[in-house]
Amino acid sequence: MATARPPYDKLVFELSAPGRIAHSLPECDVPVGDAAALLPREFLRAAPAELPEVSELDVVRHYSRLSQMNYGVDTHFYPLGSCTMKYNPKVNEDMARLDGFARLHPLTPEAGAQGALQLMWELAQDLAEVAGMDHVSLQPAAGAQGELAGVLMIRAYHLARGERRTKVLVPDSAHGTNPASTALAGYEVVQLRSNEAGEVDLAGLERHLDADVAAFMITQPNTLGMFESRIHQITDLCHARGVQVYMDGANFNAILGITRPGDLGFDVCHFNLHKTFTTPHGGGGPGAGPVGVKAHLAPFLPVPVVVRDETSGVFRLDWKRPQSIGKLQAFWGNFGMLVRAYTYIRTMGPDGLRAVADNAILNANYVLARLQSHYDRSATGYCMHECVVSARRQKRHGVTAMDIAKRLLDLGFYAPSTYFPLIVEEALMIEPTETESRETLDDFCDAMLQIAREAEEDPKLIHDAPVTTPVRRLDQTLAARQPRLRWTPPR
Amino acid sequence: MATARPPYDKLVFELSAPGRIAHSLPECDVPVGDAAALLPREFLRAAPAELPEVSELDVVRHYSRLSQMNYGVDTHFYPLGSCTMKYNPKVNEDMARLDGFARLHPLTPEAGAQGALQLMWELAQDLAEVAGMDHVSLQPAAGAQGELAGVLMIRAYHLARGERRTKVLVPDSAHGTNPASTALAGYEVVQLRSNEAGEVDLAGLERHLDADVAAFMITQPNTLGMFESRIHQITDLCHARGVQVYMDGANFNAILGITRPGDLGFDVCHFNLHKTFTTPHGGGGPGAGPVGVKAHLAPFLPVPVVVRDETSGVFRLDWKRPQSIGKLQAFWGNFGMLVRAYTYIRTMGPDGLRAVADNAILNANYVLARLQSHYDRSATGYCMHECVVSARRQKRHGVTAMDIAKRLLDLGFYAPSTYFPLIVEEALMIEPTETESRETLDDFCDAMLQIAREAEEDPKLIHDAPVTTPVRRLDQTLAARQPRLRWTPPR
Amino acid sequence: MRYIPNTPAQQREMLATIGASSVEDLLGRIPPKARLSRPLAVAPAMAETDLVRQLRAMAGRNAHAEACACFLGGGSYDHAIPSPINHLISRGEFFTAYTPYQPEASQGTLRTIFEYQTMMAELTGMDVANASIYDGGSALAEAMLMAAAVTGRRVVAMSGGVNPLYRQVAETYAEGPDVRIASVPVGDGGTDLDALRRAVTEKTAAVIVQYPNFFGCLEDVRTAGEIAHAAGALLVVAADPVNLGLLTPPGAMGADIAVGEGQGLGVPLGFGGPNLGVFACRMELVRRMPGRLVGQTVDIEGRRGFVLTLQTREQHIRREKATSNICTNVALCALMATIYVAILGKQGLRRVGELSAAKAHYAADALAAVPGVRLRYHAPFFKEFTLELPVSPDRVVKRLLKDRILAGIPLKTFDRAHRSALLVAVTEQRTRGEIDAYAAALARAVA
Amino acid sequence: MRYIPNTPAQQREMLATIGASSVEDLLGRIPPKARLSRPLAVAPAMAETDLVRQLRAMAGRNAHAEACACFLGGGSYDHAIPSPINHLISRGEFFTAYTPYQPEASQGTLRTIFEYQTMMAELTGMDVANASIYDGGSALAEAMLMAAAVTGRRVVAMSGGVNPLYRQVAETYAEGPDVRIASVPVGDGGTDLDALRRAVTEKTAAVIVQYPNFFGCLEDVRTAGEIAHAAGALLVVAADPVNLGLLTPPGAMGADIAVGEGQGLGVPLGFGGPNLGVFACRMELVRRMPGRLVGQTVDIEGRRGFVLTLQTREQHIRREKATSNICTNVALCALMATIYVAILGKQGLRRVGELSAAKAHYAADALAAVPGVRLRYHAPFFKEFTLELPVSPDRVVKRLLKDRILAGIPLKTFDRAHRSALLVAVTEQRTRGEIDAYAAALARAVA
Ligand SMILES: Cc1ncc(COP(=O)(O)O)c(C=O)c1O
Ligand SMILES: Cc1ncc(COP(=O)(O)O)c(C=O)c1O
Repeated sequence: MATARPPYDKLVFELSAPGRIAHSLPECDVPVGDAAALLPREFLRAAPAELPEVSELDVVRHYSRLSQMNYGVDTHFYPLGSCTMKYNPKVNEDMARLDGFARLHPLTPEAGAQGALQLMWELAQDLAEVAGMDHVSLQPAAGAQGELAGVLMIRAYHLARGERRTKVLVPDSAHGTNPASTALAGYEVVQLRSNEAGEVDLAGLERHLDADVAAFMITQPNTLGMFESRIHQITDLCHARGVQVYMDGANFNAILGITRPGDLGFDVCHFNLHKTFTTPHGGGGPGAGPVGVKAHLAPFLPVPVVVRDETSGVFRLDWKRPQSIGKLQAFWGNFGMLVRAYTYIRTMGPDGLRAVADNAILNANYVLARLQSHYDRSATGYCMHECVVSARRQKRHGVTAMDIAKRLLDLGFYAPSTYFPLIVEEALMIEPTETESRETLDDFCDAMLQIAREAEEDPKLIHDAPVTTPVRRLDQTLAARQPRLRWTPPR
Repeated sequence: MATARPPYDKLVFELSAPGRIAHSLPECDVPVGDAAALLPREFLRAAPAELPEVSELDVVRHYSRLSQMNYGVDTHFYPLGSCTMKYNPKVNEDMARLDGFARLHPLTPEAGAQGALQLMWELAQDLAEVAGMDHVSLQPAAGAQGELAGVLMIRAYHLARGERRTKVLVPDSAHGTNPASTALAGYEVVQLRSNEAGEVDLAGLERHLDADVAAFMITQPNTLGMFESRIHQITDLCHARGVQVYMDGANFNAILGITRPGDLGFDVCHFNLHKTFTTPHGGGGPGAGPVGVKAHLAPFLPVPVVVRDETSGVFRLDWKRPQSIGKLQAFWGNFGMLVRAYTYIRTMGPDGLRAVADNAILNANYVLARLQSHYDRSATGYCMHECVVSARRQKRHGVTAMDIAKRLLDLGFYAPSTYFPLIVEEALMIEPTETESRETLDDFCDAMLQIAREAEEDPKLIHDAPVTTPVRRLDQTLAARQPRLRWTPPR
Repeated sequence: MRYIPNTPAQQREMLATIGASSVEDLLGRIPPKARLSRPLAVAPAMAETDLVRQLRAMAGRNAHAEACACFLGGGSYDHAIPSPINHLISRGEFFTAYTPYQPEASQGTLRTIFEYQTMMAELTGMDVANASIYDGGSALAEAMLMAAAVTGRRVVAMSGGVNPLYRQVAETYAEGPDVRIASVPVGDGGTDLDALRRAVTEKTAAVIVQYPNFFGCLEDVRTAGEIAHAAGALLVVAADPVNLGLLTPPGAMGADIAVGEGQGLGVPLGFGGPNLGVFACRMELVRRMPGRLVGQTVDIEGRRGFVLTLQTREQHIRREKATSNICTNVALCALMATIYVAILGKQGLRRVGELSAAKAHYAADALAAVPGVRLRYHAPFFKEFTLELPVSPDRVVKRLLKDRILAGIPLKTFDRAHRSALLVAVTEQRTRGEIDAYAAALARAVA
Repeated sequence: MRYIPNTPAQQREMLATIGASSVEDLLGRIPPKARLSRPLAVAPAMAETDLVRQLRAMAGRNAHAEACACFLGGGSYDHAIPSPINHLISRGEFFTAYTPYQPEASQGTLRTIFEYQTMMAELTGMDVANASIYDGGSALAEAMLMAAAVTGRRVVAMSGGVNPLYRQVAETYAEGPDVRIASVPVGDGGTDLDALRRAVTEKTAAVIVQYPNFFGCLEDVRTAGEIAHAAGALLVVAADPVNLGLLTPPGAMGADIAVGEGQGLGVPLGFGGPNLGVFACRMELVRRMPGRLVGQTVDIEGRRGFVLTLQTREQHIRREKATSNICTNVALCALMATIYVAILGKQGLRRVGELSAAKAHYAADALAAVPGVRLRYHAPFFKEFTLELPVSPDRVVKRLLKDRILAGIPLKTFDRAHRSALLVAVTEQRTRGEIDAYAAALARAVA
């Protein structure tokens, strides 16, 4: 049933021929000597960098061929849990490429950047409304940097109140960036064990909430895709102890227009525009991780803040914020991603955003309903936008979550997230997103059920997978033992 | 060695779900009744057209997947003879998409289209210079329409001189459009037998050149990729009998800057901008087939002609040409293609254009030199931009040109043209173009030689080919016997 | 040269393999006196940055539909183009492929053409549509010649409501086959059916009408068809497929051949080209059809696949006996249309028609309300209509261009009798604001 | 909703399968009082045509580098971007893929990152480069923290020649780990090396310099390195990789860690983001490196393949002990840079440096020739330089904006001591005409 294609195994360096060129540069139109005359010798490269020498067709064909070795949302269903691999609208791309946005220098005088500043100002307003927060900074480059910014604001807040708190509580179900960002912000990370339902253990939380705790950081819905139903008890409990509560907003797709972090009692939350707001993942980035805060944290927001002069309606960057945590990246944020998110929000409107959450939840529960006969659930009750199942049963036949992932590739689907969250054995974290059709979900579920059968009847088929990809299973150990991290010319 | 990929076998209609939408249209902002109120009932469709109902992701994923079922120049070496499948520069695409070109209405007042008219005027000048002709019309939509325009101008020329000539001579090696266009222009087509070298048989030509002959139409270099060396005798002979000589310019890539149809004595020639001048083939079109003529044919050029007022420098469309053959398409030509060709010519300059021909010829002769040990040549001596070899020897092992073409697909190359020209048995017409590297040519030649060996040792391998494509050999007879020319819903 | 990969060193090695000492050696067959002894006199090569700057400047001098409110039609319409189209057609596998002569390596193109043929058949209401003809004008001309071939007759009756630019193309194509085109006048917006009756004889190969016609008016196609068929002639209908999401299709009104300009289906205005010639007919006529056809078949493993079929109609097989000389067509424009129709779909295309009609009627009212301005015809119209102006339409057009309004097409260029007529088109893209601004500017211009 | 495929009918069927009667049922776990009882107060949905019109208008209000001659630098540069880059990165298989966690279905991304790592190692002259960090600022901050981790020390000596925006980022990142940043002043354009000697102690984790520095001047990196190494500190060098096609790479001047803003390598200005954080170091330090790394390996059939490797440094494995918290990086910008470097290649990138340097020096002469204007420093510079103006730089910048010239960056925003300083950058894209026009306009502005 599967058909084969001729393999391609080149690196651009291997297409190189001395003296071949793919570039076109203007002649020098100024009457000055060449670089050697202008710059002291010691600053000029002794030997040229060993870069490729190829033609423009070499480049176009090489990268076109390489791209064909990928699965992407544009070509395949991509149910990678926690990553919200939804459709990235093409019109967003057109807008981000308008000269007025793409060719605008960050240090253009504000008078010459009013359109860009207005877009940022409006987007921050919209995100604040969506989150029920008072202020939003668009500067963080991704979710993890949003976390860092949020925790640093919490830190600054406590210090401003003369409190030297040293610990942050993080559930054992949290994504790795949560503890990593918290530690980077100078806090001792205390891991909270989740209860058997995978939720916050209130008693455990209460036990850990001592005077040294600066913040509690949780994901809502949590990484099992379940809504933390006792969220108000949690936030009240924390606030009663002067502890700030941070919401990891990676799962925002589940709650758009349904509920808001601010209304749940959170003091801070970040967004992943590359998840909820359709900016492309681009093979790993760039993303954008705006962070929203309640009013009491506003003084600590990163600089600069985009503000609007009420009377003149003029937009500008406000740098005069003495209590700010400072800057997170050199400029104002991943503006190109902000344009895409803005375009998306304007396209959807209030009802559209709500429909996103409704359909994301519906799709996830549909997949769960169809799979639960053959895969163990990680929690009871309805899930939100994603579901986590366990390959525990398949494991008995020697088929792991990883094996199932590989087999899915052969059946024409990208794989769910595997082995996350850590608290679920052989976890398969499936996030269909609202942009996938029932037909696609059925095809995927049929494949998952087929694999469950194969696990019992023909596990070898699964262990051999993938066989339809440009390469088959790769030797991770070799890669780590003898790291080859760059190409070197064959000697 | 080859790897398989999951098949995709959908048509967009099969993704349809009633009520699903992929479009976004504005609300009606004018206060008028709906169409039913505005238009008489009989003009309103009784039943809606059965069109797909899909989402935007359905559309993007479907056409992305379908595209992956194609080979293109961007992904594969594409040595399709006579088609000049060279690299299509990306900057051409950017220029053709500028709002000022892509969003310009053809009936914009001339004052509002000066940039477009100037581009057309300059391009016509450049093409005239490249061809050594006095005037060029950019209107023909493709080569075949250029041929029609050219032959109609010849016809009008003779008629204007009171001559009713009825025949046009065309060599048996000619491309099918030559006789087809000539017949469409109302002429009897007389096929001239080529000599054993595949060239024009001068004696035969002389014999046929009677008073009824209006024109002689040949391809230079000819369809064997050979330069007709006695071209001056040919054109002189024709002119002596009052016969016009037409050059099919499909092979212009071979002579850029080396020689010019006008200097060879041709009265008319057409260009295929989608061959020589890098406009993309787009899966079959659109192209552009400008036609160039000597001064004596200028009165007959298609209307309108882009002219420039010498004093004011203003460009306009000249419609007042009483002897014109008229129009070939509704507007002025395939302007989008003209922008690309203009961009290309400005990119290359005189030396670049000459280098194109030199390298096209070098590449073709290199391939010929590497293949001639195993494949029979169709002519002796050096070829121009392409070479035609015969699979005669392989045929003895039951391996045809078509079989070889299919096997090449499995080895990662598109196929040469097969069975053209008709005068060569088991013809394989190979045009590498100047944009391919020696490395690519070597890979291709190695594959051709491997196939020659396989033909002797393992013909079945070749007869089974292709096995790496989304489908294998297709039943042409079934398609023609029981034509299924549209999708119909499964009953 | 970034488009020419081989380096001097490689060129030398290749020459050695060939056994030549220089490229010059390879040119021996070209007579010396034929050789060009100087470089071509074209502008010197420009760097990408400089060239882009120059072309942006040239493009910037044009009054395009992004910078102006475009009320121009006449065979090319400013319908909105959904964003995904350009992204998808630009994929190299579609963009840089040739005609699908090797079907196994061209299923992507073949499948999209098969989808296109289906969509065009649905929209026109005909049995079968081909893979495309150059444009609406040449499609009409090919239909005329096909009708002549089918009927063995040499005269066609063409309505004065047919786009005059299409008619000029038809006249060019009629020259060789010696087909005579008899004109049938237009009355109050529609073809004069009595005149048509008089014009149609047993020599008539086809009656050719456009619907809606050049002046925007809806024609009585059914009656025209009855007149044609009564005389054993074919009915050829030219129609803009964009409109056929809402309007009764030619196939339902007796058309034997339906053609049209498909540019509105997602193809950029592009100063008039490339466009999309739509060509469809009844199944009995398919073997006389011009152009390529894609058919469904199976591969040796029984899998569904697609191929070019019925090629014995075509020039590369039939040569001078081919049904047409067309080879390269406008496949990529057909792909744009395919994706456009897939995106707009069953509901959307109909809605485009409804919006265009509504806005056109609003505009007609607003413009005809300007003192001295009136609608030229009383016949019902669709998205385009003809105004009668009290002053020179050329002057009005020039004047409104200053206000960034492309007001319409003065018809006097096509026929002196239309000296004071202005043809105005309104698509779903035009806003009420733009229409009102147009009316106000027109009032100033004619005051 | 064109982005939400499931129809009401399908939703009902799906609910039936789930065993729920409505989506509302699925929300049972959400406390009622937490529910939002009203629609979100964001602007209503807009049709694609209306929205595009609005965004084009917003974009049109910006003074971008296509409409103005851009002499702005300060960490973001208007280098020419070859056309193929956007076409290739826009291919959906690259554009809409996630981090290559399933390597068999991600070889395209993995191979391009491996190529990127190789190119950055070559340009910086270091052993190994990672898959990218957010931007130049955060890359510098990560380098600072890495140096502290490697040396177990808590103080870094940072040159005043480091981009003040990068320094602000470093200060933010220094807060948690409690790293102290000691400032080293700049003398006549370059870091004051005596001051540096005094600043560096056995507590110093790293000496951090930028080359060319923020003011455009070339730094004596070698000496800075000797000073650092003598004290057992690391040398961290921030450098723009575009320049390293021509300039001696940090690796050849003693750098232990090289970082930089790679935006100039084919990444659009984009109002400052996304950018490209380049991060490279010596092999011995690789296990302390932040960010992702792609390594070469083989598959079970022995074929070459690529995977994410040494992941035990990363947050998803090491959590609070990870070398950095970075997860999502800027892979697509790294791809732009990879294609950019492939296109420019060995000769082209060097040439970009030569052209930029030549035009910058021509511009410096032309501008410094304006009465009252002078170069602020005597130290050699590369493609950027600092002017001393007789009038307020802010006023000059405002004034020249009217002539569509983006004149430069007034430095007083960063340091009041630079009240009269203007930072001017010149890339290969600027023409002599633009530079001369700038000089003339400046003369008028300061007259
Ligand atoms: C739950 C969760 N938190 C945080 C992150 C980190 O976000 P980013 O990758 O944008 O830094 C992710 C991303 O995968 C995530 O899934
Ligand atoms: C020799 C020759 N003549 C004429 C043509 C027809 O040109 P077009 O396809 O542009 O109509 C071709 C195209 O393949 C050709 O190869």
